[in-house]
Amino acid sequence: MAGEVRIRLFATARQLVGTAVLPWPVPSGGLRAAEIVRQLAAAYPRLGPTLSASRFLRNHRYLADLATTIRPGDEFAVHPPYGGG
Amino acid sequence: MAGEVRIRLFATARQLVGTAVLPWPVPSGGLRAAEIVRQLAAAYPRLGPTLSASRFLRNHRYLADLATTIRPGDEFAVHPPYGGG
Amino acid sequence: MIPELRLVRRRLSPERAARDLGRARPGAIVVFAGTVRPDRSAQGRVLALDYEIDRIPARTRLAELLREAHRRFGVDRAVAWHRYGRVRVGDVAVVVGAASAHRDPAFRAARFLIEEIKRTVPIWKEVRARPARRPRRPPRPRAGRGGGSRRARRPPAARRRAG
Amino acid sequence: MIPELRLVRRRLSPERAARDLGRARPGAIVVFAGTVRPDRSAQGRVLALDYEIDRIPARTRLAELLREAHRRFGVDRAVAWHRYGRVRVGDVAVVVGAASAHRDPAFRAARFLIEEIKRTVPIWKEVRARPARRPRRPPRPRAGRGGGSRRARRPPAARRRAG
Repeated sequence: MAGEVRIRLFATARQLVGTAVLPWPVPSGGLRAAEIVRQLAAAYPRLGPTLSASRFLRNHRYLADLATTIRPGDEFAVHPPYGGG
Repeated sequence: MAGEVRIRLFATARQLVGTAVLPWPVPSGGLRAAEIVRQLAAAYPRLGPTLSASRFLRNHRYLADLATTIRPGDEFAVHPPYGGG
Repeated sequence: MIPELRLVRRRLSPERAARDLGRARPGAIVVFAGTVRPDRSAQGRVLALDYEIDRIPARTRLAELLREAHRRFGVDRAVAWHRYGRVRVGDVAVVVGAASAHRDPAFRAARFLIEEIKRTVPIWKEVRARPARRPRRPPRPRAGRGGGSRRARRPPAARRRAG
Repeated sequence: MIPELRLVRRRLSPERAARDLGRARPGAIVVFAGTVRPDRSAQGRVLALDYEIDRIPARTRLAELLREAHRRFGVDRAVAWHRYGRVRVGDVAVVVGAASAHRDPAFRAARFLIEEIKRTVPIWKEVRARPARRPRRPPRPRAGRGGGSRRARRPPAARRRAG
């Protein structure tokens, strides 16, 4: 059964897509993070450079690499370079 | 006509001599700072090591060396190593 | 005693941090505060910064940084506070600080915290600016008024762009 | 606005320095405060430090250091405050700070000021201590009272020596 991942976009990623939360359909077995990032870049071509510079999180935890599987119900966050302080 | 220099002693120098201000007789032409320091060390033998580590001032200004003449009416200050903060 | 870690909308007070860090009778206290500067940006004069955070990982990371400051520099106490939402020019956006028996660890811990917050905590800022002004008519010089006329001589605002 | 340079008997407030340095809307503020630690010394437990200064050269030198901080680090504002006379344990003896558009000059100027004050300003401190206590009779352990009994278990004071 297919489902959805909740993509959360911050800063320039949010501005370029125009929303902070993007429901993203995934197959029941989920998708590797790399594939979600590829699909995002295809759907929002201007997002490419931001995605290249971003860190990604699954359920509020940083992904060490993009081989991790993101499953239906997961939250997938896109963090462009930080700028606090 | 002879006169007096006002020697001001701080910190360990003051403690070792037992007073903060010491009137010191000098000839009318004054004495070189080096000579005053020598006389002080002779009068207060325990003061020797402190004097070796001290800076000296004439009328609130640091002396670059001890060749400066200190004249009657001058103030001559003995500054052991600092310890503020 | 206020929390070491704060991510808040409301005002931050470096004074409060200094007072709080001093409670432990530490020897040395260092407090850093970062405020929003009245800069010019590409969009015009900065009025405020809107800070966005990803709250859960931001808290996790700040807590790690505080533990690391304690571990690495041996400080007695450290604070790391950051605002989110709108922070106006002149207001404090971030406060870090450390208290220690000696000054070197306190300085180093405070510096470590602010550098790492900027680099590794999921916080972003967006400039809110007043668009640069454009002349409607040529500026009219005023005799006998020096510094005070600088603002008057600036071209009036392109109000349409400001919306 | 309070003076950049202060040599005073009365209490110093790092909070006040932080607030004051923030007035100029600088971007970055660093405040350092040095307090009297409740140390043990050769003479016993430290109760206070008596700070002695040579006032005229101390003011001259502090003013030079402030000018140097402005010149060398380009800070907008700097403060260097030191108490003299008796400063009790826990109280602030020295406050330095700097405000600048960016954090690096503010950190460096604050650090510069405190290092140079310690090294080059004619200020000295003398420890006022409570002499170490000696037992008159062996300590009597109390059952069932943990941390709270620490003071009670310490041998009674050598009151004759303390005067």
